[in-house]
Amino acid sequence: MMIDHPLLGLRDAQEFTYLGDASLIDRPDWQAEDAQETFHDYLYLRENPAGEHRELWFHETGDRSWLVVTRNTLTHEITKVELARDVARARGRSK
Amino acid sequence: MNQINRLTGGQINRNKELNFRFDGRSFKGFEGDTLASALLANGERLMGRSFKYHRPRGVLTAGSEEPNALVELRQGNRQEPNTRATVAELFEGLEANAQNAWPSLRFDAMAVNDRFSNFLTAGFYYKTFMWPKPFWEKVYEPIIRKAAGLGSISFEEDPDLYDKGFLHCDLLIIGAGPSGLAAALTAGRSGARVILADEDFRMGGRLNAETLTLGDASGSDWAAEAHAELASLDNVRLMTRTTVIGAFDHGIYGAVERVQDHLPQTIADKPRQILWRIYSRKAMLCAGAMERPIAFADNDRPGVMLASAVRSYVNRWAAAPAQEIAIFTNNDDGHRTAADLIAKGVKVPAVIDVRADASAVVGAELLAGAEVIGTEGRLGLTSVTVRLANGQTRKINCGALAVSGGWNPNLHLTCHQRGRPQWNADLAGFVPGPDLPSGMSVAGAANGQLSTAQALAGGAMGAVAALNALGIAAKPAELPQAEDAPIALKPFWHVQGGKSRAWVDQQNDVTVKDVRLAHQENFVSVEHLKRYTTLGMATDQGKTSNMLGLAVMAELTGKTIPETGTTIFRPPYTPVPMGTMAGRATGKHFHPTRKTPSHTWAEEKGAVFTEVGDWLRAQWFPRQGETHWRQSVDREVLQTRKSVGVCDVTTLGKIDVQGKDAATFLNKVYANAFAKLPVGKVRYGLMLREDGIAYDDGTAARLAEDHFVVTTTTANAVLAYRNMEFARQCLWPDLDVQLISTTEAWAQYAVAGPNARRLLEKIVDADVDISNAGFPFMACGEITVCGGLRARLFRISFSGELAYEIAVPTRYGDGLVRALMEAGEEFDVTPYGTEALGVMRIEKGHAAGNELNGTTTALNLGLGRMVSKKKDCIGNTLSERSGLSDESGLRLVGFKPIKAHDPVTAGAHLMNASGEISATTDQGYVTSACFSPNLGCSIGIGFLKDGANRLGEVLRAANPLEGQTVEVEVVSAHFIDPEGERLRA
Amino acid sequence: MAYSGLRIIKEALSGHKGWKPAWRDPEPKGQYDIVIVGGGGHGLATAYYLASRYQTAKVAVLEKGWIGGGNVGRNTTIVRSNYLLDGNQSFYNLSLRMWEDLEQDLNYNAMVSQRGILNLVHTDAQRDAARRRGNAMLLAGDDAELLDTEGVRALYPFLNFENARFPIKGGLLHRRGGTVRHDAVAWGYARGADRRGVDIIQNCEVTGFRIESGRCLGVQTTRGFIGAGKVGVAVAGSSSRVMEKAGLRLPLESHVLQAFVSEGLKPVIPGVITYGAGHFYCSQSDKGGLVFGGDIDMYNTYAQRGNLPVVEDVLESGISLIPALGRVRLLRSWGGIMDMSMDGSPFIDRTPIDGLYFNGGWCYGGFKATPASGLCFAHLMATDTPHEVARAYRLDRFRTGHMIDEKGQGAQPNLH
Amino acid sequence: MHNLKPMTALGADTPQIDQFDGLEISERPDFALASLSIRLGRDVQCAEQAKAYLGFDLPEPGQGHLSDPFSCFWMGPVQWMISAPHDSHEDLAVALKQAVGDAGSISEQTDGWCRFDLSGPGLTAVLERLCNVDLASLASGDARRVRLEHLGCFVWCLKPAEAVAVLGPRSSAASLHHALVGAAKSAL
Repeated sequence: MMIDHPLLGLRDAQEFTYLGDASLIDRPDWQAEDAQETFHDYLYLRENPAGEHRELWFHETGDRSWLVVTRNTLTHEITKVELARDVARARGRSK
Repeated sequence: MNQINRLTGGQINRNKELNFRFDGRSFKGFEGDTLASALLANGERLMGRSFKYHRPRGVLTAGSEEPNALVELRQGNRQEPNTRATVAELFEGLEANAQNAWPSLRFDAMAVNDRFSNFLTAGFYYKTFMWPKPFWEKVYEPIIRKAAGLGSISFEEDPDLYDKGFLHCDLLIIGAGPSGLAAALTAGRSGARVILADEDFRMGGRLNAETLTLGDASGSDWAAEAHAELASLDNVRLMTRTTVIGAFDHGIYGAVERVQDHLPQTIADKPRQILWRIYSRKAMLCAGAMERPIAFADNDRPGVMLASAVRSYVNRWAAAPAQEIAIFTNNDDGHRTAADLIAKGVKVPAVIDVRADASAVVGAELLAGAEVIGTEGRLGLTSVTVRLANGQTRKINCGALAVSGGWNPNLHLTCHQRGRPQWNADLAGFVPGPDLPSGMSVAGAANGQLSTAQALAGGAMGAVAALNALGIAAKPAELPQAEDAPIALKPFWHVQGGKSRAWVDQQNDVTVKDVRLAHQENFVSVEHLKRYTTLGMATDQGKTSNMLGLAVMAELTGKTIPETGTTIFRPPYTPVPMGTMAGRATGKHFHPTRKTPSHTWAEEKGAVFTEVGDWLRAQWFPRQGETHWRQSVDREVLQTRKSVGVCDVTTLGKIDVQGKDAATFLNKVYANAFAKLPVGKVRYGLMLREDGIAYDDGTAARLAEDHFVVTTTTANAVLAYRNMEFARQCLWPDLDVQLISTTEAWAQYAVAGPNARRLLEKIVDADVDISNAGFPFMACGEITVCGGLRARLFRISFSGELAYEIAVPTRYGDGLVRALMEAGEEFDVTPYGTEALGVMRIEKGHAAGNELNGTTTALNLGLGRMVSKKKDCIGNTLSERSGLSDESGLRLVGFKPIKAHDPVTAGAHLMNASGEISATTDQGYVTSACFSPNLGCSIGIGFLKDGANRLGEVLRAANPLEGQTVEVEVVSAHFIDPEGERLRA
Repeated sequence: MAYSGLRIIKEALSGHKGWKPAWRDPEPKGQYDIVIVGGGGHGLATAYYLASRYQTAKVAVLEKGWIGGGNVGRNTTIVRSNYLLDGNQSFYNLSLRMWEDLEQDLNYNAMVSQRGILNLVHTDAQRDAARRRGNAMLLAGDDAELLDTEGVRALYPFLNFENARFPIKGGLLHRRGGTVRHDAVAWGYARGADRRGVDIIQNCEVTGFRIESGRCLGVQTTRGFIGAGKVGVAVAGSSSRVMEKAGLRLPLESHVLQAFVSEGLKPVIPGVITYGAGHFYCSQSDKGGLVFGGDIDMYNTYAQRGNLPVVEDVLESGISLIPALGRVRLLRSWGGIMDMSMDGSPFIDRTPIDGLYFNGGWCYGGFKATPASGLCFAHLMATDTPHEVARAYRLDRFRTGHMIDEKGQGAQPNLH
Repeated sequence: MHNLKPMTALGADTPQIDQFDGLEISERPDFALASLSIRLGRDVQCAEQAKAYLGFDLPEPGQGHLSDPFSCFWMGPVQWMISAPHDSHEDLAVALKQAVGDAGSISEQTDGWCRFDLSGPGLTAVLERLCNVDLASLASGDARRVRLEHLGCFVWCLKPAEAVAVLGPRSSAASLHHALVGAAKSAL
């Protein structure tokens, strides 16, 4: 597979380490009443769609960026690649 | 007997005669021959035996799709089973043997199976061999396994090298037949980066095998000219002997180049083959088509061949399969064969054409509307029996029968990403479907464009389209006049009502009868058919048989072929040596070897090394007279605890953490608190996974307000760094933190023992105060040593002794260890390896990899209090789940044998002092154990249910695996200096 | 009709006219007591045991394609019971014992071949772990032997002992482990179930569940609605897709595991061997092909195909372990979609919806579990109580922190 | 001056040089390295201070800069590797830190890496047997992080199509060197 790195262009997926569902960015609030429940769902009940999937890849033997890759799990077609840090900020993870 | 069937002409070099041996007999051939063509030229039709019935077999094809002519090529450690004689290039001294035949190819005892074929029908083995029960493994299976299989291996290590490589191009063209060459000329002239790959050693594809002309040149001459022009363009890379084996995601193709298989001897340091990974922006599949056979009674005799193969042998290799060759066809292609044979002076006794309206053939008798219903000849064809249109039968003498059942496009690579082919009625075959791998287009015969003119045009236009899509201007190469015959074919698959078996899959001995039985037993889905009968499962992957099988099944179900199913293919296109897929990363070079800064010095000292991940670390340093490793290790431990020892701990991961939020950040990735760690201090830290399980521990040293150096375990250096980057980029993206690994940049040594300080005082520069007051336990600092060299000093201890870790830039690591040893002489300093390190940490009750095994929590490790509940950190929430916070759960404790000489063994399971020893009574397990020279007995640490409350209890450590059960006392895991006075000394 | 050597002779002499279909192709009925979704090994086994051991009258197996086309038809055929943790031991112990009696039970030769499985160790820490595992196996009533280097050499003299990056320091031998002819397992169970009245319905895809007031009443399919007292889902890699139709999310991901077969060879590998320093395990089929595999491709996928890096990784390991295979040719590769769970262990459990049951999360260990999985799932559905050896396989175990994590990798499915 | 003798990554006193028909592979211990990362929100200030010290702008992603005494290549988002002659700049990290102050984070990387320079007409043929970098696409100074011999290495273009520096993890220098030499023997 080839991943179109936002900064470096097409890179071989072999340079990356796969983590999975991009919703792992949305780490819950540890002080919430139902923290155990929300952390359970956050960690264990991940998206596993047959189709478009937003997922985290780490450019480990590359520039060490975490990326959010939108990829179709039926065809492997990649339609979008973002820097995970930007996504995290967009999802309100800034301090 | 020398090349009795060699004809005139052909693309062989008659000035270069080559000697070779097959099945123990000597022959001669010419440069440019394949093993198959040379054998045919010598009048040899028998080349192999079939898998199941051991039927005599000759070549069916002239290419890589060959199911029958499989041989063992070369000898000794280069012996190569299942090599297709049809693609093995002849070289001087080539030696090949028949396989799956005993005692000899001509007389094969196992051919007796053929007599019992009626009992050995499809899937018979599923219905028997069940009684008596033990007999399957003991009797039946060994016999079956011995009989099964094809070639054999030498069991010696393959001496050859295999390379990997990476290529980049705008357009990859797969196949150098008419369409591929036209595409390459078009793209090459446009200036695009082009790769043209073909599995043959001569480019041109069918152009080399046919007598067709392109313009006023012969097909092969035109191909040679095209090749020459392409070779002159440096934007075009020509790759002959290169098979594109697979189409992978996003334009990546795998290709195998056979660099030296055609050479008598391999050249030193050069690879036998190269696995290329080709990164293409666009790709064109121009792989042509394969002719398919027709099934009829005894259609598997040596001499029964595909018509196109007969033309290849006669035209390209000037080798006649026989003196008299009859033809059996359902299309005009068969007639072309007759013309070529006659032109070469080969006698054609008859053209048997199933089409009643077939047009006459010049120079040969046409039997229109006739069918072949049988063949004769034990080791080779002598005659065929024909049922004429009028129902009469006639015997026709011939040494070969050229069979043409139509053509199947070579669409294999279009299926590698699960693309589905489409039915094309004109060809009565499958053509590539719409769901091609992204970036791929198909041209020429592979796309159902069977005439030469169509192939040329398809290639040129295809290249233009592909390049234009890339924004590269291109215009189609001007193309010569070429044959443009329409497809004239009557779908015809197998001759009905033949008396004996008609073969569908020749290698696996699957006959029409077997397909019938599969249907009768409801194995009608194509996949069931394949799996039940093994149709298409042979080394040719059904290239010549799948369609036929489908067609027969379709007849039986009354459905159309496309309704019955499609044939879909998976990589590799043709079988690939496992060594080629492995490349160079094998043996000693399977993984890179990481050496510590003291490696050279340790070698001088005669150290014994051990693998720790990819690192090589000194395990112990034997001294004169020490005959057993325990002597060395015990000495290293005792000497260190008595005086001082030095150990290379460079392998620990080191991560530089900087930024004004560095402390806040560490507070989140460590379970324990770091915010208030003063500058100049080190703190032990425990890292949890988000699921609350402890996964790594180490230290963090605060060199400045905004600068920490974090250490991880050797094993988790990469993982911890990755997780910290995840936390930094994805969880807390606006903390001011910067990370970078410095593991390799610093050589780090532990200096441990009562005399550690006195030793170091001789190394660190005068202005550095390392007195207990000036540099107390858990202090750290950036200092200078040996007269001004920048260094880092940490007062931390894994051994439990007064200890420091000292780091200098790696290039000085060798110098430093020598300096430490020299300075330590007066204290009788000892280097110690990983064994002594392990012993001392077990004596001290420190957890390591065996304890941090991915299933244990801080609570289990006895570090429950470390997990701060006052802050958010990775893992703390889920660590509180009931299943992980059981107060009477596993706890880390120590074990001492009741009988001093009993061994405590890692991996033993803990059982109560009395009662049953079983999984249900399991109390825990020993994780680490060693002989403690300080306690004079074997000790261990491990996890015990409610361990904290069971100190003093006597248990049994059960190790049935090695037949030992020993009584142990539960003790604190801190065997030595539990109050930690030594490390603060 | 019963299969036997005599029968074969009789048929051979009478033109094989007597062989009956191995299973019927019935039209789906409107209502069944129990409907099993998924005609793979586990689904067919469940149906077989429901009919043979739990006397369930009306059972149907619904398969979207052809039976045995899932992982039971695309695996490396290994059976074993070499587990470490409580939750798994007794289950796989039962499964292996069931394999040992399977052929006589089914009257179908699935070629259960206990050729022995050898897990190599290359470091002291690996040996410690192997010892703990081996002892766990013995304590649970399975077999295990700890071999040293010479013990390994005696069994596999052609391994790389001299020139290895990671020397072989021994291995854990599990003699009762081995291989089984995978397709035959599906066919044997299908035939056995069919003979006991189970309707096996191929080309029948489940498109939805009819759920009313918290109870599952049946399934919508491409061949119409089929009512059921109880519905059991055993669809491996498709688990998330199917259960999603019932509004359920599962703690698992779908990943592709590639497997490989070489050209046919005269006998090379006597048993099953797994490399401890890389991703490679290998056995040899009765037909002569080396059957081998390694690690999954690491990314979520439903495409039954993999990519080059994993192939290269597997072969690097393979040739490093067995240098004599260098000139042997890789013939074919394929991919199966694995239902990789969050702790590497499976689920056999009720769901929050009455009458809807789930069997999945088998990762790439589903094949060896087939008999016990079928029996335990049948037991659960027939009695509404978990089978005693499958109690730990609960869907809610992550809520309570009762993971069954043999590899200690945590909530990272692609690492199990 | 301290009294410790340095050792090359290949474990010798002097750097290794290998000659092939069309390629020279030379070990280069004579460079000091330091990483520079811009602190959060300090981009402008840090870039300016770095430029003041280095004499050139910090390069764009994937690119680099070659000059005397300082050269540089982009390593990752807001992170660069700075290189300078070891003899004159052994304390590069310290000097850089003084230059950028608290606007940037500096880490000494000198001995984290071993460096082999490959130069000669045979470069393309050798490199294509080693890693997936498309040499034709590299301009002077460009750097790519690649997998080479299973190692994360930088391929740093010193002269388009003719010369590159390969930086790999120092502890694996022998393995990396073996791979480079093996590829050269194989391809040339």
